[in-house]
Amino acid sequence: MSYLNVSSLCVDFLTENGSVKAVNDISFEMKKGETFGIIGESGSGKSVIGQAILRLLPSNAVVNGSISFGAEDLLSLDNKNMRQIRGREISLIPQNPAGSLNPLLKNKIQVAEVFEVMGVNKKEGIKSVLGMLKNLLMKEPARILENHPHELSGGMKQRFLAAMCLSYKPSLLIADEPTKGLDSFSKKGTLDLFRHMKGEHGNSILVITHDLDFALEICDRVAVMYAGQIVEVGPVTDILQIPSHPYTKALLNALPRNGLIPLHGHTPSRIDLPDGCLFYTRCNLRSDKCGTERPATKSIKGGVVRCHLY
Amino acid sequence: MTGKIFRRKDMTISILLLALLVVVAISYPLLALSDPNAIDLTNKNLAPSAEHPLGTDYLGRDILNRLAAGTTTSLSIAAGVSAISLFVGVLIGCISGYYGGIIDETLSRIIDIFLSFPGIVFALAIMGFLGGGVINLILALSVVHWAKYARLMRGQVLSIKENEYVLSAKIIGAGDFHIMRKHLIPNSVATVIILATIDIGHVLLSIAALNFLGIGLPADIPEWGAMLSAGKEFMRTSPYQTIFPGMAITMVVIIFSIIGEGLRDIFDPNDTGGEYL
Amino acid sequence: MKNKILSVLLVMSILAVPVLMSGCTDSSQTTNSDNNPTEESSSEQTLTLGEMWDIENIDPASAGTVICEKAAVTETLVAANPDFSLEPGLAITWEQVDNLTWRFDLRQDVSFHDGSMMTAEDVKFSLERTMNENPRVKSMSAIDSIRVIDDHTLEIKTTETNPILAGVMHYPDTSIISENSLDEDGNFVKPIGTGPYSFESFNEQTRVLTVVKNENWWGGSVGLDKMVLKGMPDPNTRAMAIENGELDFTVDVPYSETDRIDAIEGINVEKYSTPRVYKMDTNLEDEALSDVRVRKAISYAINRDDIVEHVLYNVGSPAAGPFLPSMTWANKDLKPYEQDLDKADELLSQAGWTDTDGDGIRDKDGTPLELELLTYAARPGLPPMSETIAAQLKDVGISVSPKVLEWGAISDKRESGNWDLVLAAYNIAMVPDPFYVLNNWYTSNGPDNTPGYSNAEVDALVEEAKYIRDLDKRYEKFNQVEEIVYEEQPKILIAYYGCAIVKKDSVKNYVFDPTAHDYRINAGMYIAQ
Amino acid sequence: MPPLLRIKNLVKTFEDNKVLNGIDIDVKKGETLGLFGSSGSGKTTVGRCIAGLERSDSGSIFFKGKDLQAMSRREKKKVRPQIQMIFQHPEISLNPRMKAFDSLVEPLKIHGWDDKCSLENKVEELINLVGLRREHLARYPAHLSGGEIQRVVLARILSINPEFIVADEPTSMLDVSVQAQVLRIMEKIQQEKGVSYLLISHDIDVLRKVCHRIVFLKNGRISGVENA
Amino acid sequence: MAITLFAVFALTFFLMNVVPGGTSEMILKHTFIGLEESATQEQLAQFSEIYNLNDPLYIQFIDWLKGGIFEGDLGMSFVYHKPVLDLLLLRLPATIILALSSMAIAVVGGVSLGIYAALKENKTADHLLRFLTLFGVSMPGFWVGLILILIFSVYLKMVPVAGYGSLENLILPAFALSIHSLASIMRITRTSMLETLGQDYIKFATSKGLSVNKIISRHALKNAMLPVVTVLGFQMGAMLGGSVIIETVFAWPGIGSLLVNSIFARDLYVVQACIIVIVFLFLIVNFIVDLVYIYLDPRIRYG
Repeated sequence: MSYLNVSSLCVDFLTENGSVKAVNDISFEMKKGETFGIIGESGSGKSVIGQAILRLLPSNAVVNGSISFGAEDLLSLDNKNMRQIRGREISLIPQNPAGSLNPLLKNKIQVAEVFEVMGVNKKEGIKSVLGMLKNLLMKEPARILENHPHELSGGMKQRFLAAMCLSYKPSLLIADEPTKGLDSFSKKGTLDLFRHMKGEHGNSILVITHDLDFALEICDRVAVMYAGQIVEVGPVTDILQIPSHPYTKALLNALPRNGLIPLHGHTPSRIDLPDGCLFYTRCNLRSDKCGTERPATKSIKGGVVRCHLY
Repeated sequence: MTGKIFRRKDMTISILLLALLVVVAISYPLLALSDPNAIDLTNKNLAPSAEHPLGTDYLGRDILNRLAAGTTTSLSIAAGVSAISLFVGVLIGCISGYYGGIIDETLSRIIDIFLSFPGIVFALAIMGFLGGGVINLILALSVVHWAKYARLMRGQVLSIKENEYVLSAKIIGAGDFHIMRKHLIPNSVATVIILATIDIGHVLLSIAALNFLGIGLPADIPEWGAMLSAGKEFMRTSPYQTIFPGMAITMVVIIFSIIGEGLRDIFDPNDTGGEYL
Repeated sequence: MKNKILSVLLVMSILAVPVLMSGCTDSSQTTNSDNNPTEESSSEQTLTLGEMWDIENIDPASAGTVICEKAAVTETLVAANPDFSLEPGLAITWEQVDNLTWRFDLRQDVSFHDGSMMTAEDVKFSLERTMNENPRVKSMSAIDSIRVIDDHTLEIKTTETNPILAGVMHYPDTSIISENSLDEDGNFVKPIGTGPYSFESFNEQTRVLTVVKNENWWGGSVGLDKMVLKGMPDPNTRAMAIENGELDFTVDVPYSETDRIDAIEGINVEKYSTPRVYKMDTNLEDEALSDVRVRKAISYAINRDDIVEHVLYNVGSPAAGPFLPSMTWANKDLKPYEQDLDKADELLSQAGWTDTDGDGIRDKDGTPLELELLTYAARPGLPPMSETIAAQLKDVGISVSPKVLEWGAISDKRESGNWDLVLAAYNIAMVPDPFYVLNNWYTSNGPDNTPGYSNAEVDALVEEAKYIRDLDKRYEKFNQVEEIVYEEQPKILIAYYGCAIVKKDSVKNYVFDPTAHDYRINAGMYIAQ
Repeated sequence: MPPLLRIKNLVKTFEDNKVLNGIDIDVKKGETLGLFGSSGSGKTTVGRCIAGLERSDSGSIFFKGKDLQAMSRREKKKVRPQIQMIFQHPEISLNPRMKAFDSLVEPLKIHGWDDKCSLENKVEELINLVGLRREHLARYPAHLSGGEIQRVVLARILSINPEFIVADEPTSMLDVSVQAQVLRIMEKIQQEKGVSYLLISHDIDVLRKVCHRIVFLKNGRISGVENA
Repeated sequence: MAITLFAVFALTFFLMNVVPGGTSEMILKHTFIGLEESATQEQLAQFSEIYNLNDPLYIQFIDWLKGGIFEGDLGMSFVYHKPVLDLLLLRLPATIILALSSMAIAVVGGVSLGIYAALKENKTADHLLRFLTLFGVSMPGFWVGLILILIFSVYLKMVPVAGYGSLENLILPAFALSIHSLASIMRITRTSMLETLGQDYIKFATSKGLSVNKIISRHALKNAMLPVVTVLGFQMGAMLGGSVIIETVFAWPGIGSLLVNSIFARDLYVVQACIIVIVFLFLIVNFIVDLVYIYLDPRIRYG
């Protein structure tokens, strides 16, 4: 029984220059307790998915397809019920920890909101957050609550956000680009945090990242996105060791340790998508068919791939 | 860029209206259709009619004719003030922001001093003692306005002077003058120009206010603020000579606000259309 | 953080000081202030008056026009008739004993508002005080010393022959106050005068002056119980306020509104000429203007009737000589120049100014006839008048560009000789005597003769008149002067200044006094129930 | 043969914070030296000192045997252009109001290159070197991708034939696939022109892949050197 | 601040003294002998003697400054025959009352309308408000004042035309003075509110499941107020400037109308004092704004 089921999701942004197809016919499912990764380079549309699930997209976004979470169809819920889901059921650890905390409010107030939403006594709530913070390897949790956000370091902010999200005991946690902009040392801290969360809390985590190494370390299964489409889904070890899709292969080969082999060309314009495979112009293994006909998704050994080769 | 400008309806209308005003302003003195100062005492204080579409003023002069003639004066004073204060402001702001240190300290202090005078009071003081007249008016208002631009410009320069293309230009061996001219000014002046665009409206309001207090321009010069102020005495017997110039000023201020704010939206780096990816 | 809080408190307290202090001064300085002017019983006659200037100062030595003329709290030694001939005020008779000595006999039954009787000592005190405070009175009166002869007789010595001293004693700043108007330290507190109304309160904050009936006025009964004077310097505001019913009496609404307001039920407007004249000085150093034909042509080119009707809205009248025809000493033979474009054309052509290049502007030896007309905005009739004159002169081929400047700037330009024409409104009866104006304007060394006019005959006539004590003979000399300058037009007189009195119909028995400096409130005025 | 660049005992303090505490580094001609450290280790400061954007408190930087920080103005004008720098953030690495072409020729114009014909040839040569097409030149930076911008930057500084290039995290803001492109081009340039690099990065994988030697920096001191 | 004030002193003083007409002569004319009359040399000399106008300028300046700082003596007004300080204290409350009440109208109206417009973004109410505020910032203030008088005093007879002393008198001038600021504040509030609503922490608060009201009242409002507070300083300055005109229109006995009258009358010391008071008030307001900002924004407080 799938826990989160995204099928045929399309997100278009209406802009002055035309409609930008940010996410184009995406389907995937997550099982309970699983850590699922969505990997993609910048501009692949991966972050849009997380926001689409929580219905946090701006008003000029047009969403099609369906997202079901347990028994609920998220896209057709009314606002009140959606609010019941946000936070309690599905929590989002946002991409930009620095910007996601209100700079004018004490950390304590921002945490207290969580309990307001849950209807839990504030004192008890704070107590449990203190425990959570300690748990997430933070020193002096009591002092942190009295501080303002700008007094925390980047890593602390991330932990603080995570603690807030975990306080809800959500069944699904979405982490949007947790390693973006971090140097290799801070990345290690983030990795520890996620390992810890995964081990301690056992909830399902949807990780959205551009960082292949991070995904490899943390995820059970991953989906690889290219130009708004999922090109490949499968168990993380399979995909990152024996990739099927030419894009995944090229991406891995560009890693320094795999030879630093450049991938030439550009991703196609998202306003006028080409007819054929979106990777056609950059693909080493292309055939004529690839230029005219867009490949559909096919199931292969425990995963899915979107390529004419299979 | 142009496409972006004309996609906004309010911008398009405003720009067309402004273009019309500028055409009137430039062509009016050349055409010299009829003397805006010609008086006709028996036909004074008339309401709008076919012959005088906006009525006549207290000396029987055609209000439409004078409004049209006033376009030249009002717009050129406003343009003169903006040009002078923009030039001085950008220059001083740029030098202050770029060099930093004691130069910045000194210039910033001077800017602060000028900013701490409420504008109209300062202009009033200068005008009160220099006397009325076009040149004095432009000078007084420029003295009041430049500091605002200087401060904005300084802020802009401070925010971009550590940008990598500026550093790179330095490493390449570009001189200070080159860096200011090619890198700092082009990349910060847009914001200042936008402010100036909106500010042209404020200049028009300041001119009107000074005229209202009786120390702006003489009433025989067809200028909107001066017309308004001369007409205020006839406010109830013949309100047109106050209402129409007032409306003209309001409309032009609105036009400049719309254009200025439209420009701000267009120049806004956040508005790239691709931010959602 | 602590320091910051401290500094906030500091700033707050600094801010609070002026506010609190002003509260204190407020209450202490307006001791007699009536708190509820609206809660008057309806049987009391209270007149609310919209005064044309801000009321800032209640010291008659410098603000005599308000305290003496408009609030009628104080009175002068000498009064004047509507034809500007002098009549007794607080002094019953006066006489110029010799060239340097004057003698004044005072009224005996006059008491101040505080009950004390007015004596020669009080008069001496008041005049000496004004002399100290007010440089204008000092120089006009040229008083050397004042001697008290007895309780009701004074002798005044002047430093030079001063034929106008009696006239100066009509000037409101010379009005008489009791010594009790000052406190022990000699600071002025409030005016204690002899007039029909006595000072009640002055609120410095709202600048409202309240005076009440003086039951014991020597001149008889007083019409109003109370008068509230509010300073309203803007003519539009005064117009709206009287329409709105806030005022019972005001002056000088915008001229253009006089007819409309007059038509309003319950309000009437009366227009009077006042002793002030719109005149245009010509720079006689200028080549064109030094020619009397050009000056006369200008005078013929101006349509004074049009100006009076359309610019002044009949508040005023066309001017011939420097004096109102109603003045007793005026040369009544003079008539205003009538517009006569043919004559103007003839005179200009005779003077050599013709339009040779057909551009509508006359020229001579290649120089076009272009003049700059300077004026100022403090008197609202002047800018439109200058524009009208410019347009009228254009019709006879003289190009005139009108400029509105600050008076200071005009003074500067005049001093440096860098001017052609100056349009201004001059007082013609600062004191009720022709000597002052004719001497200042037309004699070679007259202080107001910036045009540079010099006529030996005029100089001689004025000097002669100075020593003639017989008024008729004196005025005869002055009439001759008027005639000469009428022909020579060194100053082109346009129109007599006007005053519009606006009052509710219920205000009765108002008598306009043309000798007042703006207007005067007469004791007999009352409100009909 | 002496090293192209020799840093001796460099010390730099910012407001009580000793960022560099006695650094010694040599870079040979044609060598790529990696400088590795976490954020705050002072590695960027080293780069900025070499490029002349900062002045050290003490210590010297010898370039071809001459101390860069003790030169006369005239000497500086001659020597300085031989050391160039490329930066981390592509979005602010080019003047947004200049087309790529203008940015590219700016250094040439500053150094008095006014022959139009040979300028065209030079530009052609430069864009070939970094793998750009002519069409890129007419674009503003907003319409270039991060990788393209870094290539324009490379072409731009190469136009004045530098012998030493400080590359401060040139690829850390780029996607993996683009990072490879840029690093490969830098390699190619080194082979063709013989320039030396100081490559500053926090990605040890990248450094190990492209550098000849790696210097490890920690708290303003050198904590180790590794030969690749 | 001290340096700024000193520079303002000096600038004002010397500006006042390099003017056409000769100060003492102009004052004499405005005060005693009538604008158009000529002053005799004797009168001039006497007058200059009384008011110490014979000393060189810099001596006058130093004397004046000394008097002002050490004795609270800002000189005597030529026109009002009163110490300038007394005059200022008399007029200051009127200006402060007018400015504060206008500011209150502008802040309350501007902020609430701005928030309303932001919440109704791109709906009819928003468009209408934006359209109206465009007029609000574009109409000359005195013109608005005149029209208000015309409508409310003359036609509707609801309030007195002009004057000072009661609440009725305050309504029109306070409203006329506030319109421009109200519109500006509304616009900046709307913009700032919209910008704040687009911030990541708002998105995060939404993802926490907070209700819209909570998000706006707790997260958006305070943050959106930061730029508004900055603008308040400027607006207060603009208001002090605007009060010069509005006070003249409504015959409001404040510093502004005193300044205008004194400029025309060349009441030198009063002009100087008025300008300095206005500048001082302006500086104080900006100082308070800074403090409020510090209070609101913890980043500055500890930074």
